Amino acid sequence: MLTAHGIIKSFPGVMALKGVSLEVGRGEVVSLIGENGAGKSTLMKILSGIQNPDEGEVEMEGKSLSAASVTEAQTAGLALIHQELNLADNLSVGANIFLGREPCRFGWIDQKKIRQESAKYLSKVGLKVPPETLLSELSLGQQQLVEIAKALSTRAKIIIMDEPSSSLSQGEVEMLFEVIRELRKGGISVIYISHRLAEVQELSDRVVVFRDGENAGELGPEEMSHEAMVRLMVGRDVSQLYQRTAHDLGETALAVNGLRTQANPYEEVNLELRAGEIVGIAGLVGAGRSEVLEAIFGMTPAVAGKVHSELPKSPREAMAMGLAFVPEDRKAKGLILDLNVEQNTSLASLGENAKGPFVNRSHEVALCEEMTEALAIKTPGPWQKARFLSGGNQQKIILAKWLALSPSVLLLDEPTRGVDIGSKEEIYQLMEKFAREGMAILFVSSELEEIMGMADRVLVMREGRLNGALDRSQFSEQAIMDLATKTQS
Amino acid sequence: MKKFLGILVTLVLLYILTSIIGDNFLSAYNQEQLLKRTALYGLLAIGVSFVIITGGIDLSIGSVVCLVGCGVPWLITQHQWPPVMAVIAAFLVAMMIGLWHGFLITKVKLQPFVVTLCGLLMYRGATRGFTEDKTQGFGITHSELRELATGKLQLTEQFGLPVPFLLLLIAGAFAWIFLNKTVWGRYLFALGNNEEAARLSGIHTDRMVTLSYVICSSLAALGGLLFILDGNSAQPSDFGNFYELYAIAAAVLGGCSLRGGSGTVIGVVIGAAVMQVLKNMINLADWLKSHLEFLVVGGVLLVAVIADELVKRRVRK
Amino acid sequence: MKKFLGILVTLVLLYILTSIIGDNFLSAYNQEQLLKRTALYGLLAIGVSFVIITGGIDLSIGSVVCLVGCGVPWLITQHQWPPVMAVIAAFLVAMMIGLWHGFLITKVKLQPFVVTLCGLLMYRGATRGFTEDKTQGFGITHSELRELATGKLQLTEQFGLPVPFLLLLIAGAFAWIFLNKTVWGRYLFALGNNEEAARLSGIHTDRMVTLSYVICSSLAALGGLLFILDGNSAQPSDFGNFYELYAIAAAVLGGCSLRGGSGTVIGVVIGAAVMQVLKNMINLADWLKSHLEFLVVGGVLLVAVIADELVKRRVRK
Amino acid sequence: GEKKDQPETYALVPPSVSNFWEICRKGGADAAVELGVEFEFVTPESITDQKVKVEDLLSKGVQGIAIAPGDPANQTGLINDVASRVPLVTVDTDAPESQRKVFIGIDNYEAGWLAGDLVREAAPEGGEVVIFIGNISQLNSRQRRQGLIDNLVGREKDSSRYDVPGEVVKGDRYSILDTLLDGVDAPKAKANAADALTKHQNLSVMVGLFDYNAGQILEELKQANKVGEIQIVSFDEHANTLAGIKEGSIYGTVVQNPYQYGYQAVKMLHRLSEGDHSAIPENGVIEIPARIIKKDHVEEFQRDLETKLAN
Ligand SMILES: Nc1ncnc2c1ncn2[C@@H]1O[C@H](COP(=O)(O)OP(=O)(O)OP(=O)(O)O)[C@@H](O)[C@H]1O
Ligand SMILES: Nc1ncnc2c1ncn2[C@@H]1O[C@H](COP(=O)(O)OP(=O)(O)OP(=O)(O)O)[C@@H](O)[C@H]1O
Ligand SMILES: [Mg+2]
Ligand SMILES: [Mg+2]
Repeated sequence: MLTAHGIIKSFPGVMALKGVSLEVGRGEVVSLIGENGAGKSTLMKILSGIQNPDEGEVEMEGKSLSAASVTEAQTAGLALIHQELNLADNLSVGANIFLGREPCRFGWIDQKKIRQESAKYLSKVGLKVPPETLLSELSLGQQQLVEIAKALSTRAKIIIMDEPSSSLSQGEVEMLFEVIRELRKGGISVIYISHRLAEVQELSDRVVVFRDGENAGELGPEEMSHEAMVRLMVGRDVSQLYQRTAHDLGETALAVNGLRTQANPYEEVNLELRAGEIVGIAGLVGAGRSEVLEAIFGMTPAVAGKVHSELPKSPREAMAMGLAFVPEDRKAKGLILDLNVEQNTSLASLGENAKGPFVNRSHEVALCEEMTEALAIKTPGPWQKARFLSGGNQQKIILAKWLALSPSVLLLDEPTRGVDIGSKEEIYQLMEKFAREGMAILFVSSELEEIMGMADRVLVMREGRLNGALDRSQFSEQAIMDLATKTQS
Repeated sequence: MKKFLGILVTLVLLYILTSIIGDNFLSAYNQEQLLKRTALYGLLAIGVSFVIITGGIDLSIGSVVCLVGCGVPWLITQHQWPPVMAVIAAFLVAMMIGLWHGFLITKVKLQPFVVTLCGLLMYRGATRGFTEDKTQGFGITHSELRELATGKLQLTEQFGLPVPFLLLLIAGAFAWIFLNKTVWGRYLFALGNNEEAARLSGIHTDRMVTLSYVICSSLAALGGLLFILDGNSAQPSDFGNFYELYAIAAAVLGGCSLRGGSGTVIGVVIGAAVMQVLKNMINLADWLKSHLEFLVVGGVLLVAVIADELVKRRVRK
Repeated sequence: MKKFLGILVTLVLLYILTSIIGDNFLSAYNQEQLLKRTALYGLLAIGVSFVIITGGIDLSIGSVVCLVGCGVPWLITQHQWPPVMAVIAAFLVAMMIGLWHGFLITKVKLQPFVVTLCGLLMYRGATRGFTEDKTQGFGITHSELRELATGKLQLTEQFGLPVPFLLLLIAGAFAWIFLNKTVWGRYLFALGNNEEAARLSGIHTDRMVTLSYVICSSLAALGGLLFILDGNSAQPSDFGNFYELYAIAAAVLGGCSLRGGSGTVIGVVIGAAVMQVLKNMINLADWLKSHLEFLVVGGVLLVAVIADELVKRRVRK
Repeated sequence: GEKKDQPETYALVPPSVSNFWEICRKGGADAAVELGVEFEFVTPESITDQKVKVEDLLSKGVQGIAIAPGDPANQTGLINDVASRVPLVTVDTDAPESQRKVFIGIDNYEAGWLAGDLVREAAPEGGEVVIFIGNISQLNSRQRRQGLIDNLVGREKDSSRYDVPGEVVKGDRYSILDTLLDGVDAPKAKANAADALTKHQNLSVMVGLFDYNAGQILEELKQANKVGEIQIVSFDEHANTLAGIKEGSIYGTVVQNPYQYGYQAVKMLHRLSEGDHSAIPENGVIEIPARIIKKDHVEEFQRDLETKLAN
C-alpha cells in the first residue's frame, strides 16, 4: 500500500540516498536495517513529509506523497517515531501525545478527552504514569515510550519506528512487540528500524537492507539469519561479535562505597572493579543506572558516598581520579557538535598537553591522527564538524577523547546506543583491548545480549538499588530479568 | 498559582512596606494611579510575554510605543485624520511590524534579538523623521477620545477603576484563555520548548511565532496609544525609551523564562505591578531620592529573581 | 576570513559610498576621528563578544561605562585621589562586577539577560547616587592623563594614529591570541556550543563563563575611561546609554551568533567600524538629516545581517 | 569630495532634542535664508554625542559653529579646539572660561530666578513647592532650578550653589519639598506629578522646569480635579503650556527666546567669518532676556511664535 521508488536525496557534501526503493503491504511488518549513515532515517523522513526527495516517487494507496508536508503525510495515514526524541518537556505526557492533533472545538482544547485517550495509549505501551505528569520528570527510556504512544494515537495505517528500542530494556521491548503484533492483526503496517538484529529476526515479515544509500537486498522470513543480514549490511562476516579472552585481573581500580544518588537518595550503592575487569549494569528503564554512573563521575554529585576515598563533586575531580565517562546522550552531553573531529578528540586532554596557556597544536594533530587510526574513525578529515558524522563514528570520537587521557576506569552509558553492527563489533573489540591492557570498564546497557556477551560480571539494578550480581557462569536472560523485575529478599 | 506565588508574595510585602513608609500610599487617588500605571506597563508586558514564551525577544516595544504615541496625534492634528481612522492605521502598522518581525525571524532565519534591535533603531528613527522631531499631542482637543485613558468607572465616590485597567483586565483575560485553553496557546508553549518537535508534530511553527510578534507589537501599540492619550505629549526622541526593558523585566519577574516555554499572564501582570509600586514607593517615601530610582528598581528586581530561584531550588529538593 | 568577509565587503562599500557623498570624508582629520571612535566602541564590542561566544549577553556595558566614566573624574576632582589610584580602583570595581555577574549566572543559575539587566539599572543608579546626579569631568586639568585618549602617534605631518586605536590594536591582538591560540579560548568556544558536554569533558565551565564576564566588564571600564578622557564630560543620567546595544550590534555584525560558540575578533572590530562610518556618513552627507541617524543605522544593520544570512545560505547549498 | 563653489555653511549644535531647540533651529534657518548661506542643525543624543557631531561638522568644513554646551566647564577644551579652527559662539549656556567669541542668551540661573518671581506672584502668601524636571545633570537645568530655589528662600544670588534633590529647602514663606526627576520620559513626569499630589496634601505650587513638565502636571491636576487649587508655574513655550495659560490653569511661564538665539547666532557667525569683529560686544555677551508670559499676553505671544514657525 506504500511504495517509494527511485528516491534520491543529497545533502551538502553527501548523497544520502542514491535511488532506493521500498514497498510495504497492508498489515506487514517490514524491518529496515543498515549501517550507520546508510540512509534509513533519511528515507523515513521523506516518507513522513519532513523532508522532500530530490527525485523519486512516494505513493500511498495510489496517492502521490512526493512533495507532502508533515500534516499531509499524517492525514494520508503515516506516523513516525523519531530516532531522536521530539517532545516538549514543559508539557504533560498527555499534551505531548496529542500535540498538533488536540481534540478541540473552535480552538478550545478538550482536556478531559486528552487525559482519557492518552491514558489508554500509555497503558498499551506499559508506561505507568498519569497523563498529567510533566514530561521532564521522565527518564529517557520512559520518554521513548511516550513517543511510541504518540505514534499509536495517530491511528495511522503505517507506523514508522526509527530505532524505538534504542533506550528500552528487555521488558519494555517485549511490551512493544506485543503492541506491534496487535497492530499487525488490525491490518496496520509497521516499518521497523533497529540495530538489534535479534529483535528484527523475531518480529519481521520481511527485512530490507540498505547500504550506502542503496538497496543492498531483501530477506524473506526463511532467509533471515543473523549471518545473512550482517553480510548484506556490512558486506563481510561479523560472526564473532563478542570476543572475550580470559586474562588476569589486577588491583582494585574503582571502589564505590555508600553512594546515594539524588534520584534515589535512600538506596546505597556499593561496588568494586578490578583492573582489567569489564562489569555490566543491567536493569529496566528508569532503574537508576545512568544516575549511578553520573554520580560516580561527579556530573550530578551524589547525596553521599565515596569513590575511592572521596566524593567527586565535578567531572574534573573524577578525571583526576583516573575516571572517564561516555554519556548516554551523545549529542546533548558527549560532543561539541560544531567543533571539528580534531577539537573534539583533544578537548579533555587539552589542558594537560598545553604549552603554558597555549594549545599544543602539533600534539593535537598527532593525537587526532593516532586516534582516527586506532579506532578506525571514518571521517573525511580532521576538519569535519562532529555534527556531520554518523552515530557510530560520533561514539568513537567520544571514546577517543577519553582514551587520550589514558584513564584507569572507563564508565560507559549505553556505549552502542544506535550504533550499527559493524561499529559495535569495533567498539566491543576496543573494550576488550582496553581491558586486556588493564583498564577497568563499567558499562550500562539495556541490551541483554550485549551485557552477557561483554561483561565478566553483571550488576542488576531495580528501582534505584543494586538488586544482585551475577558472575559469567550464572548468566542467563532469565536470571537477569528476574533480578531486574523482582525484589530479592 | 505555584508559578507566580513568589512574585505575589513580593508584591504583598512591597505593598505592606510602602503603606508603612510611604505617605498616603493607601489613598484612593494613589491606588487609582497604581492601577492605571500597572495597566499601561502591564499591557506591554503581556505582549512581550507571548514572544518570550516562544523563546524570542522583542526590543522594539519602546519604539513602537513612540511610533504610535507620536503617529496618532500627528495624523489627527497635522493631517486632520478622523481619530478612528488614525487609531486603526496605528494598529495596522503595528501588526505589519509584527508580521515583518515574524517573517525575518522565521523565513530569513535572523535572530529575534537582532531583528528587533534594528526595529528599536528604525521605528524611532522613522518617527523622528516624519514628525521632524517635533513634540506631538492633542492640545486641548479630542478629550472624548482621551477618555479611553483618562476615564474611570466610578465605584465609590472616592474610588474609580481607570479605563486602562479595564482594558488590561480584558486583554489579560483574552491572553489567559488564549494561552491556557486554546490549541494555539499550547502550540506556543510547545514550540518555545522544542521548536523542532512542534514542527514535526504538524504545528505551523512559523505562523505561531509570527503571531506572537504580531500580538506583541499590537499590545505595544495599544500601550503607546494609551500613554499619549493619558499624558498628551510625546517627544519623538524620548517617548517610550527603555520601555521594552521594563516590559521584559516585568515578564521575567512574573515567571517567564527567557529560554522559552514558560510564563503565566497573571504573574506577568503582578510583575508589572511590582515595578510600579516600587517606583511609587520611591516617590512617596521621605528618605528615598528620586535619582536613586534605577538603583532601587534594579536591586529589588535582582533580589526578587534570586529569591525566586532559590525557592524553586529548595522546592525541587 | 570567510566568517568576516561579508562585513568587510560592507565596510569597503560604505567607505567608497561615503567618500563620494560625504564632504571631506577622506581628510586626515576625519580619518583620525573614525579610527578613534572605532577604537572606543570596538573595545566594548570585543568585550561583549567574549560573553556572546559563551552564549551569554551583557546588557550592563553602558552602565559600566557610566560608572567608570563618572566615577574616575569624581574620585580625582572631588576626592583628590591620584589619577593612577582612581584608574586602578575603576578596573577593580569593573572586575568585581564581572565576577558578580559570573557568580549569579553560574552558581545562582540566573539568566544572563536578567542579571545584566539588573546591572544596567543598578550601576547607573549607583553612579547617579554618589555623584548626586552632577555632571563629571576634569575641567581643564589633568591633560597628561587625558593624553591616553586624546594623544596621537604622529605618522605624517597631517595624520596621526590616535592612542585609543593603538590600545584597540593591543587589546584586539590579545583577544585574538586568547580566543584562537590558548586553551581557554578553545574552552570558551566549546562551552558556548554545548556547556554540558564541555563540563563533562572536565572544563571548569563556571570559571570560564565568569572569566568572560570579567573580560567584558573590564573592557567596558577601559572604554568608559577613554570616553571620559576623550570627551571630558559625563552626565550620570545618560552617559553610555544604549552603548551595550551598539556593542552587541557590532559583535553580531562581526559574525558572533547570539546562540553562542562563534565569533571572530577581526569581524567584531570591523563591525564596530561599520557603525562608526555609518554615523559619520550621516553627518557628512548633506541630504541626510541628523535626526534620521537611528533610521539609517537600523536600516543598514538590518540589510547587512539579511545579506549575510542569504549569502551564507547560498554558500551552504 | 570637496565642492568648490559651495555657499558658506553655519551650524548650530544643541545639547539635546526638544521643542525649544526646534524653535531655535527655525531662527537660524531664517537668518541663513536672509543671508543666502547654508544652515545646518544637528541633533545629538547626549553630551558625548555632541562632541562627535561637532567634530564631524569640522570634518565637513563648516565656516562657523554655534554650540549650546551641555557641560561648559568640562567642554572648554572642545570649545577652544573648535574656536581655534572656525568662528564659534555659544548660545543658551555660556562657557565663559573658553575662547568663544560671543555668548547669545541669558544666564539660566537668572531665568530660574524669574520663575521664582512667578511663583511668588502665583502664591503670594507662600506655601509648599515641588519642582519637576527631566534631569539635573546638565548645567543649564541645574542652574535654572537653583535660581528658582534661591529666589524662593531669599538667598543671595550664587549660581554655583547646589541643593541635592530630595532634601527639603525651607525659607520663610516657601519650602521646596522635593525635586522629582523623570529622565525626559513624559509618562514618568506625569506619574511624578501624581505621586507628589499623593504625598503632599498642601501643595501650593508645582513648578515644571523642562518644557513638557507643566503640561504633564496640568494633565494630572485635571484628572485629579485639582486645577485651581494648586498653581502651576512653567518654563519654556510647549504648546500644552500655552494652552494651559490661555485657559487659566497654568499661572505663567518663563520663556527665553530660542528663535532669537538661533537667528542672532547665525548672523553673528556670518559677520565673524567675514572678519567683521565690530559686532562683538565688550563683555562678549549678547543678552536676550527671558520673559514672563501670563494670561494677558499669551495669545499675542503665541501668534508671534506661530508666524515665526510658519513657512
Ligand atoms: N540534515 C543533514 N545534513 C547533512 N547531512 C545529513 C543530514 N541528514 C543526514 N545526513 C547524512 O546523510 C547520511 C544518511 O543519514 P541517515 O540519518 O539517514 O542514516 P541512518 O541510516 O539513519 O543511520 P543511523 O543508523 O546512524 O541512524 C549520513 O551520511 C548523514 O551524515
Ligand atoms: N533530572 C531528573 N529529575 C527527576 N527524576 C529523574 C531525573 N533524572 C532521572 N530521574 C529519575 O530517576 C530514575 C532513574 O533514571 P536513570 O536515567 O538513571 O535510569 P536508567 O536506568 O539509566 O534508565 P534509562 O535507560 O531510561 O536511562 C528514573 O525513574 C527517572 O525518572
Ligand atoms: Mg537513523
Ligand atoms: Mg540510562
